[in-house]
Amino acid sequence: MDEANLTKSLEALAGVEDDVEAVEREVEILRLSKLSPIYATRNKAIVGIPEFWKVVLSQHSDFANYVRAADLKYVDCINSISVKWPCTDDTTADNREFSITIDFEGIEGDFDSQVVTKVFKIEHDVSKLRYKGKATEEELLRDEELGFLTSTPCEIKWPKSFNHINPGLVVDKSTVEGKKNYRTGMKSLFAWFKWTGLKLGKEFPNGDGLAALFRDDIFPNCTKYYTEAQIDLEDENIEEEDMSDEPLQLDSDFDDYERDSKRHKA
Amino acid sequence: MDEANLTKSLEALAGVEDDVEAVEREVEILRLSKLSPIYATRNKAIVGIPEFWKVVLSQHSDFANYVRAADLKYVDCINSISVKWPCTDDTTADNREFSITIDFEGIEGDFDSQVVTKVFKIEHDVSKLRYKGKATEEELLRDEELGFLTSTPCEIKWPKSFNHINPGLVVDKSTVEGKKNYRTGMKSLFAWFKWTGLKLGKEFPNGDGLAALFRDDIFPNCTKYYTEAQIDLEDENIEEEDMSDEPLQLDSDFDDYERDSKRHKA
Amino acid sequence: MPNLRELLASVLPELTNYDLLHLKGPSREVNPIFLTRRHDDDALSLVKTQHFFVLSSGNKVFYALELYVYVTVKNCAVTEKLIFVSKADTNGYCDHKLSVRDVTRVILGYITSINPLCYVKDILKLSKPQRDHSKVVTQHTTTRKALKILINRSRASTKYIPSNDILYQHFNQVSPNWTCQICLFTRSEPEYLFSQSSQNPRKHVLSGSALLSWWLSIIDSVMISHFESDIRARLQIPGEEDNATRKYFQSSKLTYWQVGDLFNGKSSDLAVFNIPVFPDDPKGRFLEQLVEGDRARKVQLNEFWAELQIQQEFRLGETVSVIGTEGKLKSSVGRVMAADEVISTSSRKLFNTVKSYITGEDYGTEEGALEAFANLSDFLHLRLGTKLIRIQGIKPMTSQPVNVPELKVGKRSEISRDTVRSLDRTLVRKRQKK
Repeated sequence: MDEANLTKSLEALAGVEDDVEAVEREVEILRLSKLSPIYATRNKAIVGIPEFWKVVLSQHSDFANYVRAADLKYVDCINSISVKWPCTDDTTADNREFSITIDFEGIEGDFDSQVVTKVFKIEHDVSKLRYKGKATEEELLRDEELGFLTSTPCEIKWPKSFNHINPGLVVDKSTVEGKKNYRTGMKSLFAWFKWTGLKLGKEFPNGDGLAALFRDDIFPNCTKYYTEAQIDLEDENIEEEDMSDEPLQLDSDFDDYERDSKRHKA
Repeated sequence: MDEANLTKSLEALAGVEDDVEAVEREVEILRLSKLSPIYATRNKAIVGIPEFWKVVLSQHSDFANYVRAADLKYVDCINSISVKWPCTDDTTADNREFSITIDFEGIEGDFDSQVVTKVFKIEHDVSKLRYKGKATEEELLRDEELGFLTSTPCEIKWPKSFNHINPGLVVDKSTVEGKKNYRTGMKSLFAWFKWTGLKLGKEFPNGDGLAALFRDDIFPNCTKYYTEAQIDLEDENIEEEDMSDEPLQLDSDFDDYERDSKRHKA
Repeated sequence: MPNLRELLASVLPELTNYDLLHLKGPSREVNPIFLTRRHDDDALSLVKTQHFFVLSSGNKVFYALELYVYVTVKNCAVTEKLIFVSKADTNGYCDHKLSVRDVTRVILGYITSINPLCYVKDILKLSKPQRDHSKVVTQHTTTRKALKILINRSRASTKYIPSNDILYQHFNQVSPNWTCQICLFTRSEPEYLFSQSSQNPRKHVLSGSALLSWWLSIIDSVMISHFESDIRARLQIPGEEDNATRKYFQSSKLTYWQVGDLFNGKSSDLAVFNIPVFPDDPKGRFLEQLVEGDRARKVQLNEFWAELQIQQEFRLGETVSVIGTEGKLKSSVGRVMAADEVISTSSRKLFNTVKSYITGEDYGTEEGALEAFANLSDFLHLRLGTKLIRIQGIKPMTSQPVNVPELKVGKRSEISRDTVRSLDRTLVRKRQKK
């Protein structure tokens, strides 16, 4: 009897999970549909603000961890970044699918101006993986169930200054030098545009992480990063973690919780 | 001319921020309105699952950091937890306001069974702060602008075993011992029910943090924590951070990016 | 053989009372701490076990020591037991004058004397068994799938009980030639296991060089009392002249000390194959950097030590050192851990929960030491149905003027804050809002 009750309760719980997911999906699609035109307006406003994206991407503390320092020269060429979600037009689309469009300004003699769109889709079929790297069977099962991010490789013209590490141009991959250059090039932001998500461990590292960073943080919060970069006193512009150089204060009062509140307060 | 253009662009950007906030608010209210009846169904299902909340709160690695170990005896008495948002009935309410209801089972001779509801509101008037602790003028200005979480102290009957640290019963606050007991009691989960958010540094530490933990994590994700606690091999039930016992590996293959992908992985 | 309680009682002042926590994590098979060239030594496994000791007095926590024991099993027999001393710390809240050096020496001696077979009785296997993922809940199982599995079990009124054989392996032989090693890295830091404790004016932090001498005397004494033959003892101070390093040996009773490391490499060998990587280990992190920088196949041992001192964690002017000793234990040594002198946790999660009551507290004032003790005792009582070990000191007090107690503080190896996550930061209690 108790067992039957437990079974029923667990089944009800499973039903609730489905319902919650459906609501989250529905609400997220609505949210993206309402935000898309606002983001479009924002993109137009950004055009009038000099070096907006250069400022944002320099201010963002995590972005630089994904690319090589040498890439920053070309990161500074970014005129605009734009994220779009197909579900805003087609509500049957997976709301986790999106595309990122980046508009690069050129550098005379080195780098072509270009507009590049990278499309990201959710894949459930793990048999499409060409390299499985270290993924375990369990991890693959989970990927199959939840879906995982993939992308079509997209064409981008590399800067000429990167010719020696451009994986498409490194011919002699058998020498130590060739190997090293190929590997170096694979870590460049430009290699990210070729990322597919289907060759685990063999392409731009953590390409889905960078995509998610654009989608969930850099693009939606760009205005926040831009204004943060304007903080007048330069030394106020530091991360929270570095702010722990506070002086020691002894509790002298009764029921004085200063120390605790310091410890617990954000 | 350029300056005028910049001004216009920045103004447009400010307008966009307002629009984004309005959408986020509207969507969040819709989301909570749709989830509330589902959560009510879930609460009914949970009744049929023995020790559901005990399992969830034991599994949750952060919850225990907010309370004292001695509280765990009474945490185990929790029959149900429920979060409600007034904005689901009244769309003019601030969607960040909520209430938490906890139903405690009693322990004969020690602890009364009781149902306690703690109501949280957003306050903008910093003049209501009775102690400002170490908060700087800037922080207060920010609180005033964004609003900060407050709560009405709510009645809860403490367990008898806590009489010596129950701040309401500690009479002799002038002795070292009395002081110590008072301060200890202030860290108990039971002191959280008295938390107001208006006496910075002088009440249950990080009371808003614990409220947010219930609202944003424990309550919405309780099923996830319940199932995680069911992992069959005990040693697999562990936070990701502790799983870093990976070996150093030299890349011997050409274009093998295993280690890099590990480094960048979230 | 005296038990742990008796050992500690002998070094704690008479008529004073203490409470000891000796926490031990599960023994797990782990990847090698030395990078091996692929596919050699298939018959070798390495078993890692974590110990955490906490000493309290007057309901205040005041001392903690963390160490790891690695047992190497080759062809089904134990060939090596390696003790890595990870961190030691005091916080200055002990009201009695006592020798932290003696406490540390006694605990290290105790761990040294434990029969390595104790660690290989129930080893969680490294490779997880093949399991039917439609029936088993693992860390990768989604909430939805886990519910489905639980529903099926509930319907059939069954429980899943994994067979011990597929999860654990066991060994019961020790090679007659087995050796014991002790390794540690010394570096003076204001605090490690007790955060904010440097704000306590009663806490005294040793200089890097005094700390090194402090540890050398402990290791020296453990070697003399427990080791019998084939003894090697090595000290490496990155960036220091050999002659200056040798000066540290002057007060040691052991005659075997030499400048160098324990790991047998010739100076022209590749560092990456000859330097072990321990938890929170700065030289290990440097090794990782070499691997990531594609230099692992180039850097030789002598270059490794030379470059190591340039690393941030080694360069701040304080003496840091790497100590390693090895030898065969006296045949009389070989204790089993008695059930009443250790709390064994079946999972790392539980181990970390208990440990976090100590390491997550704020020791800026005495209140932290009291609260940590209260939480520790309450948790052991409520969740594990056990308690701390009560010890009464029996060491005769020499007539010393009663003074503000000056504790010898064995501070160790905090990794540099800005480069690496500290082990204990992940465990901070009541942490700040995100």
